[in-house]
Amino acid sequence: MSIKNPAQPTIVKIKKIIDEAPGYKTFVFEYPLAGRPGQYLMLWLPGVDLKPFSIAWQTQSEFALAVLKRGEFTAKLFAAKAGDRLGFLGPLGTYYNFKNKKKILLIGGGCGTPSVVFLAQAAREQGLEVDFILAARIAEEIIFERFLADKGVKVFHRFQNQKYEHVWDLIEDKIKAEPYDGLYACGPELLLKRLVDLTLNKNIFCQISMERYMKCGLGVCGKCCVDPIGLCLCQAGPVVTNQLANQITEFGQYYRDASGQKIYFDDKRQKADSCKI
Amino acid sequence: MSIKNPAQPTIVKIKKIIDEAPGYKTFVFEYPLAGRPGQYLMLWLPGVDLKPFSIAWQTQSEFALAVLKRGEFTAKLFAAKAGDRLGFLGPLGTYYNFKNKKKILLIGGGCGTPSVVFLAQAAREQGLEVDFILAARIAEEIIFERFLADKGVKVFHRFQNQKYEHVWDLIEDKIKAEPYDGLYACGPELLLKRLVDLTLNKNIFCQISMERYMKCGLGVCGKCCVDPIGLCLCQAGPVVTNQLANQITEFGQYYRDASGQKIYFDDKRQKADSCKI
Amino acid sequence: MTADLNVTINGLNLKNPTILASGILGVTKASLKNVVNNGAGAVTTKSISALPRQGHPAPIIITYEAGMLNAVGYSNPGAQKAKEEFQNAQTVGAPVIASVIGQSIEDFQAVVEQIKDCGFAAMEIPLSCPHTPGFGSLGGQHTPQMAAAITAAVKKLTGLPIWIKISPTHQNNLKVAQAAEAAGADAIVAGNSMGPGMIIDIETAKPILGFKMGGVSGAALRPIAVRCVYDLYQTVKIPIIGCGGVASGRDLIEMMMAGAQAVALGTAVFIGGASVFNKITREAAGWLEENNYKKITEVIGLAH
Amino acid sequence: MTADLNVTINGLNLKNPTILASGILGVTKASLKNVVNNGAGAVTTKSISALPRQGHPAPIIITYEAGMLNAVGYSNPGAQKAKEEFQNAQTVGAPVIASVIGQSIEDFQAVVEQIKDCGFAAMEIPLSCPHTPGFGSLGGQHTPQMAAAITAAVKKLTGLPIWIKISPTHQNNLKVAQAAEAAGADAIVAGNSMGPGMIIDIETAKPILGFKMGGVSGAALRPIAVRCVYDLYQTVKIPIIGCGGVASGRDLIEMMMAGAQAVALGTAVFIGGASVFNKITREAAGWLEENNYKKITEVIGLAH
Ligand SMILES: Cc1cc2nc3c(=O)[nH]c(=O)nc-3n(C[C@H](O)[C@H](O)[C@H](O)COP(=O)(O)OP(=O)(O)OC[C@H]3O[C@@H](n4cnc5c(N)ncnc54)[C@H](O)[C@@H]3O)c2cc1C
Ligand SMILES: Cc1cc2nc3c(=O)[nH]c(=O)nc-3n(C[C@H](O)[C@H](O)[C@H](O)COP(=O)(O)OP(=O)(O)OC[C@H]3O[C@@H](n4cnc5c(N)ncnc54)[C@H](O)[C@@H]3O)c2cc1C
Ligand SMILES: Cc1cc2nc3c(=O)[nH]c(=O)nc-3n(C[C@H](O)[C@H](O)[C@H](O)COP(=O)(O)O)c2cc1C
Ligand SMILES: Cc1cc2nc3c(=O)[nH]c(=O)nc-3n(C[C@H](O)[C@H](O)[C@H](O)COP(=O)(O)O)c2cc1C
Ligand code: FES
Ligand code: FES
Repeated sequence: MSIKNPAQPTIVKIKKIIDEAPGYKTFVFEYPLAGRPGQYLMLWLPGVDLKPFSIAWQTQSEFALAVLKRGEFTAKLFAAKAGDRLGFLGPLGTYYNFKNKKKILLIGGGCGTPSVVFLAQAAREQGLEVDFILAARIAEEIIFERFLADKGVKVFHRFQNQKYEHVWDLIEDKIKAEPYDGLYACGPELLLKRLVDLTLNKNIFCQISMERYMKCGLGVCGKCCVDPIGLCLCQAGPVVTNQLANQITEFGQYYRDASGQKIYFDDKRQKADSCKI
Repeated sequence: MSIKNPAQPTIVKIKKIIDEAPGYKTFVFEYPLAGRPGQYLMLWLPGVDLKPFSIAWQTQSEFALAVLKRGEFTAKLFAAKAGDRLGFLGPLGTYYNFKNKKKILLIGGGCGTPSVVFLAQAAREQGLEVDFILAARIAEEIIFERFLADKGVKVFHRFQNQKYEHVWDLIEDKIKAEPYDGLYACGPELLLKRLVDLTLNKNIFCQISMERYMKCGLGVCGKCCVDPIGLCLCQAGPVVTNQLANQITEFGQYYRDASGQKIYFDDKRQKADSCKI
Repeated sequence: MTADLNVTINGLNLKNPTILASGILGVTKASLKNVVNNGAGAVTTKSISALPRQGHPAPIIITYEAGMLNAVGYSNPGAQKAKEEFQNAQTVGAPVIASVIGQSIEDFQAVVEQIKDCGFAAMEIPLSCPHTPGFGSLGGQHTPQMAAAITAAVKKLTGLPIWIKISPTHQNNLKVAQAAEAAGADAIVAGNSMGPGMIIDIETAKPILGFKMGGVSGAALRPIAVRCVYDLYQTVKIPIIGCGGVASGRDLIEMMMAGAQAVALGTAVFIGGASVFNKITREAAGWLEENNYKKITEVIGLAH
Repeated sequence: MTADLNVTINGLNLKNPTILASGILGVTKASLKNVVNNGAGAVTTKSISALPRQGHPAPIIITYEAGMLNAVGYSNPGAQKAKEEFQNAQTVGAPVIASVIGQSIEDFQAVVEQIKDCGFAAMEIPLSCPHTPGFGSLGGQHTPQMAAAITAAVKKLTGLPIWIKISPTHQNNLKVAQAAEAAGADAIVAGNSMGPGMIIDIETAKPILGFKMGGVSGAALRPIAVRCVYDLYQTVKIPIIGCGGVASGRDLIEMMMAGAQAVALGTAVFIGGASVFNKITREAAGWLEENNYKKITEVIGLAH
């Protein structure tokens, strides 16, 4: 018999932990989540905190979160072992739309990678042709390459040859070379901003996952409200179209931290974007 | 648009007030109650109190309560006018069972009369043959005689001729004379007690409405709990079979008042039974 | 394997940690028996005052989507009749706790004197009723001074365990509990209903309850009662009986994890009938077994 | 005929009596505008402290069947950033009330000094947060003395109306309101969330909220807030703003019948989204028309 209050976090046991790269682990849980690519969970470390993580992949009976170690929460999460119990709220937020698409390009950078990895998995299951550009600062931080290749995804990154110094050049080349009918990306905001400008310009369908500081994930704390539309990205996002992104004047400019203060990408780019290529 | 909290009393307007006899009025409300004969309502005089009253009769769109003026509550109710708003909880409690009966005898006394009047109405609508003995101290207190006759009920009372000094003799005579397959009664408890003994003895199907002090009508205050079974008659009653009545040792002996003190019918019969013949 | 649900409080053995709260169905010995037959580990009488009380005008209760309000006003037949009613309370089949109320220390003592030999297992003293003038919160009894004085006064008269029932919301409730403990109280019951609250019928523009306002209980109260028990667990050493909005096995376990050794149920009994005791203990036992607990006592205070 | 929903408080005209309560969606001017576009009669900012605050660890909220618990911990960017954020607040389309918090009288004054020329319509001072150390109830501010001192200190600095937000459950709340009124407060907001409460996850045996406990709001609170407004109506002469669990037109009318001139909504906005303002005012208007009221102000205090 199970006794449960539906408004409480759902409690799951860690089934398995996979080392992906230095400071990068995948946590696998046994639970039929039925999330959609681009959606996220608020992960609860009992007695510690609650933080947003994208669904990295999912089967009928399991799901996984891929986590980059950054601060207190992720450090404590890294100390967890298989068998430990955690909680989550979700799946939350909007998701990528790839209906009727044939050939799509995905771009994942740093801790934004898992969000698009799940999309790659789902798109391949629907038979789409999927190219995937992995962005990272150093070759050791390239993750999910094998996972994606196994699913029949064509993977590209700038460490495959020495041709590109910046991932952006690789992206531009791919877009020029291939007839993609959809672009999907999650990663450093300034990269996303360039992508939005480019796809609007070229009139290519594009969705990005736009991450903001998310304290509650439920539309109540207002930390993730974006100017000037005043909507909460924890619910109206994280996945938005390039058009909607373009209406958000703070996009590429600033976001709000836990106190609600604006953090400018220019001023503090390192801090704001440290997890991203 | 109606804004309503289902746990609050239902609010209804008094449609009409009928004078039945000195100190006896019928209050008619426009509301599709769908109660069953024997059931009662807790009637709310806003800002005053809440008291139990049997449903006296009912149509598709109306229902009526017939009230004997006794104390503060009924006096204030008598001061109400057509158009005033009152509230009620219910229909509450158990009801008379007359399935498959053909010819039944009903006995109503004092403020117990309305409960069986509704039964008479319902039984006639199902085509049963219904005899009704009205009990009262004086001829002026005979009520609903016309109402019952109009429905094809045969009405008897001891003021029709001078044959009987006590209603009990009339009852015994009728039971001897007619092949009733069901007896139903509401009235003075000592009369009910005799009836229960008689029907158990003669093995006649019998249900009575056994009234106790009812403060809440919802099984919470315990004022209506009967010894030794410990059930609340506001829910397990008011209608009980002669068998169940017989298991209740306090039946015909005592009841509990608003404070929970036992009031013995012997000691204070007048007080306890003042509304009944 | 079936989990062991037995708990012991002040040396009293309860076959499971559920207790009928005071004020629901506890007017007669027969109805207490009925509740015990439905699985309660112990039962509490309706509160007993020195003299008979009619209580407040009705409605005395009203439910709403988050719980219920009550303003019964302590109707009861008084200590002398209660003594007759509850004679040989030890034959009910589970420990019977007498709830004792008064408007003065002498009142409390008079009631205890009357009923102390009825066979009760303990006496509960509510200092916290939010809606009866002269009693509890409205009688100035919910203060450390009064808690100490009343506790000491009744301890003098009986060797039975004395349980002090506090308010879950009053800011001074931990201090009241500490004062009671220091004066010899054997357990703290946390707690009474909160508020009071009011519900107005907008069609007639009248408060619905006869007393206009009444204590709030049920689901609305549960998190507040849990927090109160949690705080008490870090404040007093004597056992704590949780009370407030418990309606499922989950809720029972939660209250015990906060620190309760037993849990009283009021509103749930009203809503679900006496059979709720069996339902809740069955749910709790199932959960314990699934989670490999051998005894329910293992979960007490586990959330600290 | 359409009922007139306008209300006037301290000379401020609200097109209807609904107000966005502090702490829900009020972090940015853009989100306040969004709420006004959805029908709110006025809006309140998230509480503003002198210095930036990160707030409590998450979860900061949790819902349960009778309402919700929150322990946000007053996260906000501080008075200086707030001044930038809310510049020209008068352009939002409805009166904007600034919620001002502090740990000392100087704090309150510092915030008021910073933001007093932003175009706010009034300032609200919560003395009653039940879950943030140093502030409100946990900062010792919910006393008549502190209420008077804080009210007087901010009145000195601004001609804007000062609204004092009290606890609906603390036993001294009428005295706090009276003291604030005597010190010059222009309205009483009744009130904040209650408790605090706690919900424990039994699978992990941990309190769920990051701060372990948090204020209880929503349906659970409504009868208590209604009773508090009812009592205040007989206690103070200044306007009362009701707040607690209002989620329908019926609830709005009920709160006004208890004595509120306007009604703030928090939990309902969280549960139902910003469009709840339109829903509630539509329901209330329909009911008023059916019952032949011409103006919503006619129902104020009608339950007395
Ligand atoms: C929708 C969404 C999806 C995400 N998906 C992933 C993912 O799949 N894998 C992954 O590794 N990370 C993901 N993140 C980022 C992840 O939430 C943060 O890395 C994590 O919260 C850091 O917590 P910390 O205590 O370890 O670090 P801290 O020391 O607290 O913070 C380090 C940095 O992490 C970011 N951060 C911290 N808390 C939050 C928060 N509540 N919301 C957003 N950002 C925060 C801030 O930029 C901060 O500067 C996602 C974020 C969002 C909003
Ligand atoms: C199930 C049931 C059905 C009833 N149906 C009818 C009916 O159809 N018509 C009718 O006139 N009366 C009926 N009564 C009796 C009616 O409830 C009382 O007459 C009424 O409550 C008297 O209130 P009062 O304030 O006027 O008198 P009071 O001065 O308060 O009391 C006068 C007497 O009425 C009885 N009484 C008072 N309050 C209650 C109560 N809460 N519950 C039961 N008895 C009470 C007591 O015997 C008391 O001695 C019914 C009672 C019950 C229990
Ligand atoms: C109808 C009703 C009557 C009550 N009467 C009493 C009483 O007489 N004495 C007392 O100490 N508590 C009384 N209470 C309070 C309960 O014992 C209990 O403390 C409270 O309702 C909280 O528990 P619950 O949420 O499980 O109902 C009463 C509660 C209700 C609902
Ligand atoms: C998530 C959340 C955050 C809150 N933050 C504040 C706050 O910053 N300042 C404040 O005065 N009240 C705050 N409150 C209290 C509300 O303003 C309101 O008084 C309370 O929730 C009761 O109203 P409700 O039942 O309509 O939610 C908050 C409430 C919630 C639910
Ligand atoms: S994360 Fe709290 S409102 Fe979006
Ligand atoms: S009338 Fe209250 S329990 Fe029956």
